[in-house]
Amino acid sequence: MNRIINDPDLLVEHMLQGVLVAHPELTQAKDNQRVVYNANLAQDGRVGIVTGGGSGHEPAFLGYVGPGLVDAVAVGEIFSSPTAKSFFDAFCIAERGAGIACLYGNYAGDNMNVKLAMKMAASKGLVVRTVVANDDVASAPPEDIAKRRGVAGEIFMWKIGGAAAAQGYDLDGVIRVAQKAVDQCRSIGVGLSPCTIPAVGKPNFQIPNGQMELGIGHHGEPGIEVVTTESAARMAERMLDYILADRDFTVDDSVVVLVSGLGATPVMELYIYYAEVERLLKERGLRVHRCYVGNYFTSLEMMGVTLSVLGLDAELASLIDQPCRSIGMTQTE
Amino acid sequence: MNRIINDPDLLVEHMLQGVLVAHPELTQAKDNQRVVYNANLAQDGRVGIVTGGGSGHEPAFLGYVGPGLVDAVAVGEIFSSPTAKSFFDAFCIAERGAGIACLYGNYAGDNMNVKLAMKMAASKGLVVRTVVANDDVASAPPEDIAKRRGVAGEIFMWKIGGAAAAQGYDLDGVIRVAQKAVDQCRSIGVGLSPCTIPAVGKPNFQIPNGQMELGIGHHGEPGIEVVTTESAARMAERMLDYILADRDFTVDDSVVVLVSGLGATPVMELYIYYAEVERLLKERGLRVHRCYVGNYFTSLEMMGVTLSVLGLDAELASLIDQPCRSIGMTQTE
Amino acid sequence: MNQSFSGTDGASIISDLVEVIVANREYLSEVDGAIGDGDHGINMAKGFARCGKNLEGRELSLAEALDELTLSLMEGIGGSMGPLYGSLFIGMADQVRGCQEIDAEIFARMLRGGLTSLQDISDAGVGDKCLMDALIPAVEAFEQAHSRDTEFTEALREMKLAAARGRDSTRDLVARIGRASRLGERSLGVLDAGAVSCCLILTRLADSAEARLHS
Amino acid sequence: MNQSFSGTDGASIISDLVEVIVANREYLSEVDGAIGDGDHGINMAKGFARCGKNLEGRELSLAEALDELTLSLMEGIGGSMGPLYGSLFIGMADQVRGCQEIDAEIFARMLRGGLTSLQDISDAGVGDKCLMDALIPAVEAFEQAHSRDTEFTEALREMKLAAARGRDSTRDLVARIGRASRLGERSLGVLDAGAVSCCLILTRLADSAEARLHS
Ligand SMILES: Nc1ncnc2c1ncn2[C@@H]1O[C@H](COP(=O)(O)OP(=O)(O)O)[C@@H](O)[C@H]1O
Ligand SMILES: Nc1ncnc2c1ncn2[C@@H]1O[C@H](COP(=O)(O)OP(=O)(O)O)[C@@H](O)[C@H]1O
Ligand SMILES: [Mg+2]
Ligand SMILES: [Mg+2]
Ligand SMILES: [Mg+2]
Ligand SMILES: [Mg+2]
Repeated sequence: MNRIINDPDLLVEHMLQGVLVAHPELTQAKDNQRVVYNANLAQDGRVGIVTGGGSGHEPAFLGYVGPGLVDAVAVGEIFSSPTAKSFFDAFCIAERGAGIACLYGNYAGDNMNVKLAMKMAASKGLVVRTVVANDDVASAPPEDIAKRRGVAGEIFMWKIGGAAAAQGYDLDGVIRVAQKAVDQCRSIGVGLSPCTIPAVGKPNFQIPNGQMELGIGHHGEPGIEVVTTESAARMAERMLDYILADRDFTVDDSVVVLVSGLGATPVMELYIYYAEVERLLKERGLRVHRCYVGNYFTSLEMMGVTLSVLGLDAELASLIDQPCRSIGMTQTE
Repeated sequence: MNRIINDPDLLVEHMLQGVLVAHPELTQAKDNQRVVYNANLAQDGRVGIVTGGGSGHEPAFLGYVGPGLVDAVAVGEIFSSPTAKSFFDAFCIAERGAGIACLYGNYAGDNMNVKLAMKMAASKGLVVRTVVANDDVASAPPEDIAKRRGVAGEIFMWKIGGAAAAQGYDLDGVIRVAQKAVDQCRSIGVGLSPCTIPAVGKPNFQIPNGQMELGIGHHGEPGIEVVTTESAARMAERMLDYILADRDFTVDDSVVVLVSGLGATPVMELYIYYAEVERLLKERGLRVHRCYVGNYFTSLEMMGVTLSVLGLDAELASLIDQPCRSIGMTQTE
Repeated sequence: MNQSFSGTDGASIISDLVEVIVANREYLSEVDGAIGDGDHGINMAKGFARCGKNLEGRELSLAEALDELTLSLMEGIGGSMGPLYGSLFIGMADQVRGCQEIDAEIFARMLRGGLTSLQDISDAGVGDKCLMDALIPAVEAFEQAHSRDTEFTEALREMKLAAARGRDSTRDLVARIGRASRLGERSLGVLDAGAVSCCLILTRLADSAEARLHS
Repeated sequence: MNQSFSGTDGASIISDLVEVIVANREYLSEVDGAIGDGDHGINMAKGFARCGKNLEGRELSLAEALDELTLSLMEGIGGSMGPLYGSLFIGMADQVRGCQEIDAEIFARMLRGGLTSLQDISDAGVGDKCLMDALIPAVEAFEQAHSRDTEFTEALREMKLAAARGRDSTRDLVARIGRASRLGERSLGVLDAGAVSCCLILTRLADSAEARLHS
């Protein structure tokens, strides 16, 4: 391991220092350094959007705080859920009289901490509702869909939910469209190399060189199969097959595609991969309304890529096109 | 090597396919696939901004084509200059009656190809002037400043030159400010792991694990020294020392800082590093007007970081703050 | 003959738990490193040390001290350990609120209360290769000993034995929960980190209680 | 006695150069791989193969065929090799424009013209461990032989010998230019890829010319 850090036990503290000096539009909660929020939140009666998750996935999660996206985020240790207190504090900060939509990913730790945070919130009279992203088709079969992990599709949930809140949707409305974004999204990842948590000092899983792990999770959770690394075209086809077998996207008006690198894959390769995805979607009669190609949701320095496809109706199309501004995603006009 | 590609000899072609379908705002020249330009170039008598360079540095170079930045880019093979013909074709496309500013980096191949392209341009009556970025302090001593390589500081040159052209500066003016951006910028990089050109299949230089190479170039050109990897704080200090020893930034109103990952370094670590840079600059009485932290100019999947500092006067400050939109950099308001 | 310990001495009992976890920081991480991500000691010590600081120089009832520990875990760790151990200790605290004296009857209710509260948020059970493999048999052993009218001291000893046996049983289990489940059969042959920390906690709790027993 | 070859047979002469470079694609990359980035064969073959396609079925003068090669290199390779070899061949072409017959005198001017044009864009010289180590001695050897009134055939043989000696000399040189200069002393002991390709080109050019000589 060879990394740019000071103290492996203080990675998150030091990262936050950098993020906060680099981005004056973000603030740390006064009494909880693990809560970061949009410094320019207007007290305007809109629904507050909160998320949270482990660190090491940057720009997720804190990179999606900003206008048209998330209002406040709870920040966890590397690959580890934020505390219940941090989720709770994020709720309090994001609350502007219209309730809180907590939009997060389906992991044991996050589920438990959000559950506890909601108990705290209830005792303070805060109205909090959740949408739990479970877009990773590789993480459980269709009959166990509620067990599936949330991966890069969470970004769609934030984008759609954030746009709805910005447009003045009420809490029911925000939850409805964020849930729709999750329901109409499917993702799958492939890993080509493991990653190393600096405090641990060595990878805690292995992918043999020349092999790829299909369906790997964002923390190295086991995938479906480990096979010899294939061409980008074959990889794209195999991954898209899983996604399209799991949900019929021909019922939608069009689709949004998100291709995210896992950290160490060159951007050049993400575009090589995207060219194949686009071709395959067209072959199957699906129209791409919009696409995102880049490092949107990473796993430290893992090599690999995730593919997410979101089916659109008129409402989601209009929301996905709204402007937003944040470290991870800026959309104009 | 374990990568997401189809054919190691056709990486650039396949990447361009992906870029072009993903970004309809970019177009490929009809008769030269290795020229990519802003599809919405108005015929408005502004100075045309052209750059070009080898591939593998994404989002550089083609990711900086867009309003407020570069108009047309010549695309080379991996780590290899574009052809003279591509530079020439980019000139022709970007020409809108006010001449061409070709803003590129100081590498033997690029120098030769631009020189030949300018001969072709002269024979067609095109007015082309150049600014050659040489911001890498590690690549030659001050007395040989003209031998220095261009690295991430090129982005400042494009941003400043592009903003000036958008504001209607004439060719003299654009060249003047772009040259000022180069003259007032210093950069240095550190490498923590080598990278592999897929067609070659193995790294063509080595950095021992646990060591870092200070002053390494964007293609693995030799640095100043190879030392045991230090803390982010010490790394930042060492790198900043080289930069500040080379030019007196206290004469400027303020500085802009760009911290770019080389490809595989997690964004988390770039922020950890930036926190140290910011602290050190403040300690030395320098004020940061604006900063950029991310993967702005990479070297395939190399681990490491480059630090660039630009000294601002009122003119440069106003130009750096102008809006722009591109794959690599979007700035609003 | 009916042994008990004072319910007002909470700070020092919980300080004992802090001590044992902080002292085993490296060991717990080492155990976690074999089939997990090697941070269990780091995570646990972080939360427990935080509690240790909060307890310093304070006189607290057992319920209050357990509340402090819960808060420290829930505010300090996050991940899964914060809510899991947090739920365990809050569930315990709820059973001893207002108790001046803790006898075996109350101690049994405290243990069961902790387990029930934990089961509110975790579906895991014996055989999953997790902290439940130490906790559940230990709670049951104490309850059974107590229902047989065994002395408090003896029931504590049986609880400790069951916790240690449960911990050791994880060596021959395939992980069905958490990170280690990635490894399938390869998770065989080593202890589960959570079971080790849980056994440390229960053992020290028993020793602390025993040292304070009076008739 | 005054040997010469026809200046109208350019396409077939340049096709010979294409053939030798394409045939040595792997070898050149292998040589570059030792101390460079292993792509010299790929780069060269790309440009030369492109020229081969453009020449197919065409009748061109030597000047026209050299122009085609230049264009293919400049449009097809980029990097440093495009402009360097491109400059070499355009410089050669300029010296044989309109020549119906190429005798040793014209051939010498052609070689020198190529070198001069190349030196317009490269400061490298003998000893830098690059293609100049083969090219410069070869050009000089031909000129000297010719100035001694040696026969064209014999002058070509001396040129080939000098090119090969120059190529071999790079084995004992430390690279001062290009990627290999990264390695310093470690660049010793292996040939320079550009010197190898340059020697291949000059040798084949000499053989092609010789095969066509008539008095
Ligand atoms: N749902 C669960 N219920 C009970 N114990 C669990 C559960 N999930 C994980 N564990 C326990 O957590 C331990 C690992 O804790 P730790 O290393 O701190 O967290 P992480 O796995 O997030 O790094 C495992 O050894 C296991 O005993
Ligand atoms: N300035 C120069 N002048 C002459 N020859 C050069 C120069 N720079 C590089 N070379 C030659 O180029 C060769 C490498 O070519 P190639 O591998 O195709 O390009 P790259 O180094 O960009 O990968 C070297 O072996 C050397 O002979
Ligand atoms: Mg762990
Ligand atoms: Mg962990
Ligand atoms: Mg090479
Ligand atoms: Mg090369």
